Amino acid sequence: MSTHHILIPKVSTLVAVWAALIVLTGVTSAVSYLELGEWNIVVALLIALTKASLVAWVFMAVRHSTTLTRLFCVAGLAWLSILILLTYSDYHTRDWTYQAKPWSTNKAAGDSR
Amino acid sequence: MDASMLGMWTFLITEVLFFGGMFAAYAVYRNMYPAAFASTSKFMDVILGGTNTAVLICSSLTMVLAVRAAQLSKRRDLILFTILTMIFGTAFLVIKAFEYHSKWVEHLIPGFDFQYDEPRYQHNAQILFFLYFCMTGMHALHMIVGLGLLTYLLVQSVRRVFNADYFAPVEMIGLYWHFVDVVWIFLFPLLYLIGHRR
Amino acid sequence: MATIAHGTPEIAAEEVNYLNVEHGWKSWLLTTDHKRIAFLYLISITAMFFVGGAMAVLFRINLLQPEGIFSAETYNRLFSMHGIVMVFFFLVPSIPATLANFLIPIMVGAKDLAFPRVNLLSWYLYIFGAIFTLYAVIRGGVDTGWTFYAPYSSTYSNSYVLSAAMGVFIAGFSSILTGLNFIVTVHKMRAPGMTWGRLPLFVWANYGTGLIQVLGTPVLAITLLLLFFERVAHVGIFDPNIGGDPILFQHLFWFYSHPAVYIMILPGMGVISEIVACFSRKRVFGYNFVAFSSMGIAVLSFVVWGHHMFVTGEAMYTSVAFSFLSFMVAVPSAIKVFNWTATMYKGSVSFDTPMLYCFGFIGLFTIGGLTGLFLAALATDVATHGTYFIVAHFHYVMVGGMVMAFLGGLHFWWPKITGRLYPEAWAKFAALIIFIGFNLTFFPQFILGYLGMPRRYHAYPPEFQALNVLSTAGASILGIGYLIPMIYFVWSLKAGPKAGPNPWGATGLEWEIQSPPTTFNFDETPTVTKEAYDYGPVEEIVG
Amino acid sequence: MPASLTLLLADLQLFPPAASAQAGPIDALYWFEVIVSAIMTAGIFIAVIFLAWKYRRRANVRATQIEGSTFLELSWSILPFLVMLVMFWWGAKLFFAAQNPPKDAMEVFVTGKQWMWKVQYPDGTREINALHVPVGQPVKLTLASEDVIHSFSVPAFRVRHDVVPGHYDSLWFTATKPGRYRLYCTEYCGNQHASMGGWVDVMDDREYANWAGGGSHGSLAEQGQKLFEQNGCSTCHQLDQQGRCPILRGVYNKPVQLDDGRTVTADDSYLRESILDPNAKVVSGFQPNIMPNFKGQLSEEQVIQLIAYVKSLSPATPASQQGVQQRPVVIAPRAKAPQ
Repeated sequence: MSTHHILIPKVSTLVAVWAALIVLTGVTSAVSYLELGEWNIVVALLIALTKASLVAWVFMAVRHSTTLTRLFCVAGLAWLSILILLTYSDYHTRDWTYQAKPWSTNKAAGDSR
Repeated sequence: MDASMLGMWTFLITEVLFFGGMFAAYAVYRNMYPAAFASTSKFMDVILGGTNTAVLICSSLTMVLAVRAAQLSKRRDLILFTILTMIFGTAFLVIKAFEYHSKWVEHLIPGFDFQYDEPRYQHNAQILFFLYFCMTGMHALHMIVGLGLLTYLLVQSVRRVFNADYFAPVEMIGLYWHFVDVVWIFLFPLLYLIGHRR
Repeated sequence: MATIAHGTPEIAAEEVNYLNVEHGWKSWLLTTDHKRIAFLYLISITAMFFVGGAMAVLFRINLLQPEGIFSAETYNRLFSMHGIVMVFFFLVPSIPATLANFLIPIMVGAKDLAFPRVNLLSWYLYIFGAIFTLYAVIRGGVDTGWTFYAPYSSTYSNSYVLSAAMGVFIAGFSSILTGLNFIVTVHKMRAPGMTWGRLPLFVWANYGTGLIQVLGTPVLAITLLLLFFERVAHVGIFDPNIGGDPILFQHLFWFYSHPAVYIMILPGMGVISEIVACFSRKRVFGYNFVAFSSMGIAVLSFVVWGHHMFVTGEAMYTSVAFSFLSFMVAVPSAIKVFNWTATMYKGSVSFDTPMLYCFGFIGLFTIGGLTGLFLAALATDVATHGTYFIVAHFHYVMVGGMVMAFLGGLHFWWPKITGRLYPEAWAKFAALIIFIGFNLTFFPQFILGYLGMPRRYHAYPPEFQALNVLSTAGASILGIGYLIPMIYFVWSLKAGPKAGPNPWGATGLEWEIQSPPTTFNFDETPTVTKEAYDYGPVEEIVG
Repeated sequence: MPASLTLLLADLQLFPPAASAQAGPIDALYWFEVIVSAIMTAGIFIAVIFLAWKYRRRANVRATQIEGSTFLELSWSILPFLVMLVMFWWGAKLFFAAQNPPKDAMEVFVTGKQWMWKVQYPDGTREINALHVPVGQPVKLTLASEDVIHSFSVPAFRVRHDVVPGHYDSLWFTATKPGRYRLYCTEYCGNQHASMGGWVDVMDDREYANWAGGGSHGSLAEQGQKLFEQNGCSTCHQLDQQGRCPILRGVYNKPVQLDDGRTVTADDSYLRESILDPNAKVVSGFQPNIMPNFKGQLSEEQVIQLIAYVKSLSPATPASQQGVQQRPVVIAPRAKAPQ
């Protein structure tokens, strides 16, 4: 049975991860009050990704698990990215084709999305 | 790792893509209507949302401690941490219910009673609120299912079913619970922290 | 292949097997035996196949006349329900839920699937979904096409969209559970010695299918749920009038529904690998390539969905990427076709019924696959999109491919499933009739398609009549072709001659146990010591 | 029966007429694909039949077990893929060309509505389920939908584009052969989907000049101007002095700075959105919520008229894109089809 291979986590590790998650929650809330433009979402997602990885790695015991489990985790993420990125690519590149050339090259036109 | 754990992981991948459909919709519409999406942040209570995030993280901690207790055959701890996890889970749902109630009061129920204070964003903000209710609603549904599973866990641990030789169900329910936590970890910044607040 | 103690003597008047071990409806409806559940599925999907087929016959009759025979409303509901029933309630569960459900545990040397009760739950979900959908049929049908495109389905259609969508939603979870069960079973339940490299290719194919079911179906589920809310409450998620984007629906829908065509065809490819090996008495040529091409298909199938949207206004660069990826996915399919053909080289080929279906599959799938290239290429897709060319293409793959493989597999394993043989002459006759009827039905549609006849038209310009009459004539032959096996299979259940454990002289764990198998398949867990398709020592190892 | 059979066969067609400049190149690719497919199909059929017969089961002859051949596997993976790459490149090249209408294309506006196609010409002529185009002149169709997704298809031209509600789509072609060709809706759009079709008439220049008599209600831009005044647009959008709303003169196809910092080009799609949902993208320096929503007030056809009027206020746009001008083809018909 599975008991033979189980590595029992230390309480101190678990509490440390919990503390890190709480701190990161505070950080992500605080950062959202800063004006970072496009970077707000990037930072928020990076923090969320870190938190999720912590939960998966320690709480869900991926760190002690088999390659197969890790493969499944990666597959889940990979397919989620396929879904979101390929869908998003359509919306993001639509303008590339159809945008008419502006008559005057004023400064604002340069960063048109 | 036994079959049931692999089954749980496979199920969680399915869940990732189930929520993934909504995340994809979110990505598309946020890209399409950035201003309207940002304008909704004044209706999102960061304090309540943040508190709920913390509550869920605490519940994850107690959950993983419950799994640990089962692995060590510590029945009392198992029961204690299971109850604590259920308390945190219930607290989350109660806070969520308060949030839903305030949305109701503020006429922010898409499709039924949606009156946005900025008419220019009436339609586009409705899409965000629809996604908000869909995502948090689905999440809450998963929480409720999780609470049901925890109740089963509690009954079984009172009956001394689990010990160091048999705790797979505790681990499986733990995985599920953590996954629900992970979903919320993404929902919190995406739904509550969109706009620049000052 | 394996060391199995055959305890039961052959002379026993009535062997105990999974069919006669218990009696009464309760023993069937509450069973957790994968073989009984497979049988329940077989009955259910056959029923759905004839429901969907009857609709096809009706609308083909309508198309005899350019102006149509039925009203537009009736026709639209017929083709929509035909699509929904056939895709979600026949093709998707067809091989996985019946043959694979029956065979995978036996092939890997297990007593049952990893989660027998989940398996039963999946059948109940299927039935529950089917009831919702059939409710929609009885109340008057759905007229959205099987694709449920918004905003027509969410706002404009006044048919029973909600009920049908709910039915598909529920049936989706049945499919997810089947896939999940297969994945875990293949990983965790293999008998000692059954390494990945010794798995029958049918198992590989269904493993790949399981991946697609698990990864793709939830997206369909959430899409239909969003559509459901859109239709009930008009929240704007897909409605362009209030800011939604109907193209998003198509993205989410095809993220599942393109891989779904591989849910339908991959298990069929697995069946063909088994049949071609058995009736050539030969190991499948290039086992590794065929196995990995299944996995390749499973992965690549998820990155090609945009080729359904080349003319919707999808971004040009995205379309180009999707076009390229669509050509990529053709490679593993081509590998399989070449390898099956090469398997016969220096073989000992016999022409039993399953092999006839196998020939039919290879030929028709080749045509179906190659016409897919026309649709992967951007310019010719624009010229053929939404016409009968598409209809012909996917029927060549789905009916010419999948249904041929399903029938081939059913004939191949029927002796194992029921312990009885079917009448060989009738079976060969039916296979021939189906092949002829199929080509007569669908080949004219390629021509109609490039001529520009749009699909889903209840009336059409008179110049298309000759080809449509031809197609309808073919459909009636095809319909008869499908009824013949139905009749002799039912007959053979009672009166067919006893088959014995291995009527074909095939290799594989399933042929080493009695027919029909006992409830737990094996008296003791087999130990596998030989490779798959061990029809003799390998004499030539090239490359 | 034989009589009806002859009738059936009299109409029998096997290949569609090729009546546009695009049709030839697309047919060439199509035939390339047909030939490749035919060769591959024939190869597989012959191989299957040959191998099955040659190695049919005989007494005392056993099969030779062969593991496989990496060389063969690789060659029959890579070689077909190379052929497919040719198809990919060829198809993409034609597709790119189909995305970029020539600058001097004549513009026609097509609105799909359950279950008809409404066609508007720059000179104000309107038709239903019929499209008249001159031979040899590139024509760009701007496609709009009032309700569900439709798809505009003319098989003889090998063109097709979905008409998705909520934004404009477009396609273009150059007709090369005078005649009548069918047009269809090829995206299922409800009950009478099958009757949502009509005819494209390709006419030579003289015929076309005769047909194009001009609209009785003035050009498209003039109709738009009328709407502009009737709906009170002119009270805020003044022509020469800044009112509460932006000046529309010269704005067409120019970049516009929005109040959220983004920049968009004031093309047809932006103008349409700004008429129907003016608060979606407000020009920087102007207040939102001043202009009323015209969604539901104006039909897609009227929106097209208004856009034609706005375009006519920007004289720098290429002649063919202006609504006020005469039908350009009458003035300068092309001698030869491009491409």
